[in-house]
Amino acid sequence: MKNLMVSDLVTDYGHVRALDGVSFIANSGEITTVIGANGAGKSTLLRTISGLEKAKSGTISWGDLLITNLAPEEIVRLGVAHVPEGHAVIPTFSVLENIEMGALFRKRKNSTDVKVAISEVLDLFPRLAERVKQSAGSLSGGERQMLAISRALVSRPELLLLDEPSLGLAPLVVEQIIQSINQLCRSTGLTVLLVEQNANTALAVADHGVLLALGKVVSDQPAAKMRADSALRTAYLGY
Amino acid sequence: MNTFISTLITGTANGAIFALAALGLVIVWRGAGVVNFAQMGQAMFTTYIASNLIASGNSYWLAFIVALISGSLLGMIIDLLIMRPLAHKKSSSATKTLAGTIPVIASLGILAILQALAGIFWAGEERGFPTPVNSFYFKNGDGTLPFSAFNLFVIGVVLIVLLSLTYFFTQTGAGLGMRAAALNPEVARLSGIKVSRMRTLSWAISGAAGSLAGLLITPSTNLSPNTLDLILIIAFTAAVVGGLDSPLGAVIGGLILGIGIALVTTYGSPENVFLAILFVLLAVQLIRPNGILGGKQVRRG
Amino acid sequence: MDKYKNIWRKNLIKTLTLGVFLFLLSFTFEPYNQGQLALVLMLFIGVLSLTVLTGASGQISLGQGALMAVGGYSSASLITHLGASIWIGFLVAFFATAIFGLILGTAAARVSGPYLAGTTLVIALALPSVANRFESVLGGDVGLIVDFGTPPTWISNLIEVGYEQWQLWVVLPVALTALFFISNLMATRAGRSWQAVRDDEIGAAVSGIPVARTKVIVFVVSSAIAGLGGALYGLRGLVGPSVYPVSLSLTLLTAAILGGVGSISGAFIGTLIVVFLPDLIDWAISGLAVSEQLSNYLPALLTGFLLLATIIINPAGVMGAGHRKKH
Amino acid sequence: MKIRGSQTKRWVISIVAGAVASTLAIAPSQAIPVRSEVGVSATEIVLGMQLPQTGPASPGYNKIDDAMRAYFDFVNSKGGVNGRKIKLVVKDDTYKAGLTISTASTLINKDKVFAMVGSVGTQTHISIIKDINRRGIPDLFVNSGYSGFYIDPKKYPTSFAALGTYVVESKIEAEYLKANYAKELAAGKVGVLYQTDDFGRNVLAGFKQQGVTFPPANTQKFVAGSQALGLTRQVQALQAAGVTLVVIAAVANATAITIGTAAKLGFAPKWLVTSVGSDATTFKTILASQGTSGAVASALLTGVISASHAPSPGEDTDEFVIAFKKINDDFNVGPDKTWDNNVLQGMNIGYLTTAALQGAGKDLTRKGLIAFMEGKGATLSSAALSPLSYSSKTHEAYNSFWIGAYDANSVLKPIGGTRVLYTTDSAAGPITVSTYKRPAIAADALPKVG
Repeated sequence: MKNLMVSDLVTDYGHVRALDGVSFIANSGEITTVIGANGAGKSTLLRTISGLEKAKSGTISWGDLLITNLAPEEIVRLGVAHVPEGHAVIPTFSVLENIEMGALFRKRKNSTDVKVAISEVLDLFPRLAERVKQSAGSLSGGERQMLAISRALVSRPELLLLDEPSLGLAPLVVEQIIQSINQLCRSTGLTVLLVEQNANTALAVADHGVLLALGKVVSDQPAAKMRADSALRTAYLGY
Repeated sequence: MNTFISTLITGTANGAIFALAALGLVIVWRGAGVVNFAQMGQAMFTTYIASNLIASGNSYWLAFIVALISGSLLGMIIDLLIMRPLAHKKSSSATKTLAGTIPVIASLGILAILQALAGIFWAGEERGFPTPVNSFYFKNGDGTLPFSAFNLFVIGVVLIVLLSLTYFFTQTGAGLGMRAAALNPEVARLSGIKVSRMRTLSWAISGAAGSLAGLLITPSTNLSPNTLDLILIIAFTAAVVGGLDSPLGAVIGGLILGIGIALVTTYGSPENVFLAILFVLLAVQLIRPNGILGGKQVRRG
Repeated sequence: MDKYKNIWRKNLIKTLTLGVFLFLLSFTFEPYNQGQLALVLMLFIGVLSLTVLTGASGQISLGQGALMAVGGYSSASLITHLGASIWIGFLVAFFATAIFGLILGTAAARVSGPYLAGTTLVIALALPSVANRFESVLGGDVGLIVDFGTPPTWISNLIEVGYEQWQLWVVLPVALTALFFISNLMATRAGRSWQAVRDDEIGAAVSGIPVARTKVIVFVVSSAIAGLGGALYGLRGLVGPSVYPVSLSLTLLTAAILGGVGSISGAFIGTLIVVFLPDLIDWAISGLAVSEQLSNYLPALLTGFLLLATIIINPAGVMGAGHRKKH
Repeated sequence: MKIRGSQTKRWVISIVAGAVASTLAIAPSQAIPVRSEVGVSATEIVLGMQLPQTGPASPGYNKIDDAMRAYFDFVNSKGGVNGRKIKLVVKDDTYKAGLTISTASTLINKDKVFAMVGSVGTQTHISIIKDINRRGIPDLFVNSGYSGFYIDPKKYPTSFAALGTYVVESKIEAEYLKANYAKELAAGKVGVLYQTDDFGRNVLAGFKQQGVTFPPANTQKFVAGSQALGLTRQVQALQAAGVTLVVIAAVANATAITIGTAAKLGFAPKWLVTSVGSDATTFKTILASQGTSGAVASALLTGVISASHAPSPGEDTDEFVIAFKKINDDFNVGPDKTWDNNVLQGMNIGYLTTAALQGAGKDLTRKGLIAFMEGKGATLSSAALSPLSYSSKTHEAYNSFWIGAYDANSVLKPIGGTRVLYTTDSAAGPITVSTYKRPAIAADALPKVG
């Protein structure tokens, strides 16, 4: 049972304090969603966990490992995969190359498992399977998001950090992606930390919710409870 | 012999070497986002090493291999000592606007240092440099054919280098990783690719390619600390003509430059060569800013 | 508007103070240092042209020496063939190079970063070969012999003026004018909008600044200043291809980088460094048993190391140290 | 307000820095006491020289200063000239005129040289010759064959040549072609490869003066400094034009590239190489390190026609060559002192300079030196086989050349066995056979004047 535990995390983004003492736990095998208004520090939180930003103080532990301020390429080797905001794929690469990229670091030792992992994600997202040779630049927004998630999944993560997968996508596509994640989590025991601005969608699938405002945790409770808390929603999410 | 044909062949033979130098530039640009103005300085330096080995009685091929190895080592040293610290510094300092050009300035500094060191170590004297195969043109009865075994060797080497690079970049994991690291370092790092290591690798490969160009061009230019300056300018133009991010484009650009220079020399005037280079460079950038084979969005700057 | 007037006045006072200071200082100098100071001021104008370009557009040029050549040739051919006075030569150099910069800038506005660096390097290499094409006017590779001439009689009757001193006296007002012009430009609305384009092209476009035109204007101003510097530089004795080689462009760049990119006072300090470095090296190694080979290459070696050190330790240069504290 | 304050502060810093830097630069030069003549004391004569010691134009030439210094050190070891030791201050101008102006200023104003001597380079010297002359500083033995410096002493009263001019040499070479290759000339079988600068153009002018012109198809050129791009096309064009004799007016490395390329192309015309480009050592060094065996390189050079005003450095029996070689061995401390044309030339300038300083007398002044050069300079002897033509009408040096061909040992030998010296001027003057006989070198290898 590996939990993600964040304690008193402080991160500066440029001259701005983006995270100001954030603490929470994401339980193993659950979907934890981090919600909050624009600029609340959600993305910075994920970027700090995956090593893209340096934490000023505080700790991040993953299971019994302390991963604070490790390099991203080390953290991904420990089973933490990050899908950054904005359908992060390499447009000039083919779909297959984008997926393979995520498993490069395992290829030498586990080349058979890499093949299995690739066919698994192609099963998960059949629309990508039809387009493996196409360049990623020619995909639709939703397909790119699937591709970005696939890239992360072939690294066989135990913790998936998902940053705004719904950004700029049609509601139908969002639903489809979120459901795939949900299914994956329930069937394989993958731990998911999902950052979303669209709180309703996120809380609908999540087990647990963490609400950020101006870099601080203002609420940390089961998702169902948070969904029901209309006062909280009015105060921090504006609806 | 038909003047036009012999012009084309001479141009192709030179163009193949320009192509190698341009390839070196393209690899570092793709791999590390740096236009390396020191490249031919590095090549000059390693060719001096080879020249000294040959002068002290070693075989050409030993010198050849040592030069290629020292070329890649020199590339790695430059990355580890200078370019990597610069890349780490980029985001933090107040010189955001110069971000694309700071490595250029650094490479000019490196060029100055390498040329000065070569002068200090090996005096400023000019030497020749041997070819591994006969550079006398093939005999054809009383006359000669317009090419030599060395010309064929050069063209063959360039083809082999191009093919192996294409294979490396498209078919191997390290090649994929290098391309990813260049195109989107953040996604690459999140994918577990050690981006800094990939950059160092591209410096090493480019250093070897540059060294190879130096070994092949110096038989016709001779060797002194400055003789390869012109080659850099031609290689840069060739790389831009081909699209700075395309190895195949670099080769085509090199051939265009080689043949173009030969044509201008034969049918125009040698005095117009530099103006012609400038004209081609400006024309390509205005008409096809990403070069003949360049991708659309890779242009950074 | 009032604010700008204030800046103008301050810049005028500063420029005049510097001018009077250098003028008075020149009397305490031996001819050698008068000549060196004149050289500093000429190159300073060239470095200023780079400062404008870099400070206002974030671009570097490796071909500023070629623009100086345009200025040098246009003034020298006028002086040689039409017997014009050097002052007319300066004016013509300024405008001729501005026009040249307009053509070049129109092409270069689409080019940036390392592309611009490489392109300008090719320009620096190719341009001198034009002199060979128009030998009758531009003197071929021999060039055009011009100089600062002698002071007019109303001055030489008053006071004995050495050659170097006269050189300095001609250069000083021109350099100060260029300095005054540039420091105002950078402070006024035009300069600010340039910097806006530099920092954020899209943002600048959104706020109504014509980005492409602004880039061309920056190039024109930078070229005109370089041309002025080139005209002065040529008067040291010769306007010819080997007076404006690629290495001149690199020297200007080195000075601009060492002093601090985009900083006017940094440009001055950087120029002082590149001009006096050989003297300093001579002084430092005199008395040491340094082999000829080493001493020959020492200036180039040291310049390379200084450039690298500046770039690595503090990319903003000598004056940039002050810059950073402001943040 | 704060920003402005800090700007002002930076202004002050830069002004102060400027003052400090300048003072620093003055400090060493203030120590020099005032003398009757600049650069001359009871014990020392300071001479200045500039040349490309580094950079693309430096190979070969960068040995001249070391040879000169070696000769001066030899003279100093024998007590100097009139009790004064000769000190040579050398500045590297990398063959860039912008730098030449600065280094000249350093030599004149800081090192306070008495005279300039042996400066190398046409383009670079043009940039300073007016200034040097205006100051009345003797500008002796300039290493350039550009006649514009010397033919009008009113224009440049202090500048004197060290070489025969390009025009004189090429006139004599043209005459040789007319006498020996008339058939080829008439059939349009003579071609030329020249570099597009004053040197190449002056050579063409000299040939034209004697009525030798080249058909356009036989005329090939290259931009000086761009030989790194190869000269294959030019050589192929000459080959295609079917020429049987090629005149090369190019610097030594380009000449080596040309002849080497022709060999590879199977093109073997007769070569006539102007003296600037015909240094056997440079030629062989370049070709040998190209992997061409020494024997092949010698074979390529064998039969190449050239002209000289001096003995070939390979003439082991020449008394000047013997003496200079020994001095070179004993005194040259330069990085590369391999005996060749450049070293011979440097030694010869050292010898001539010593002679001129002797001739100008104990009471050494700039005016006196120039007066001596104009009045008695033509009586000086040197290693050269040609007389000197210094006078108040011209400041050209050697006016006579002999034509030779390289033998199998890379020594330039007179064609036909007997050395015939031809004399002419840089204008339209006729070419005559000279009867000059070079005076012998003194046993102590020092010049004897007066």
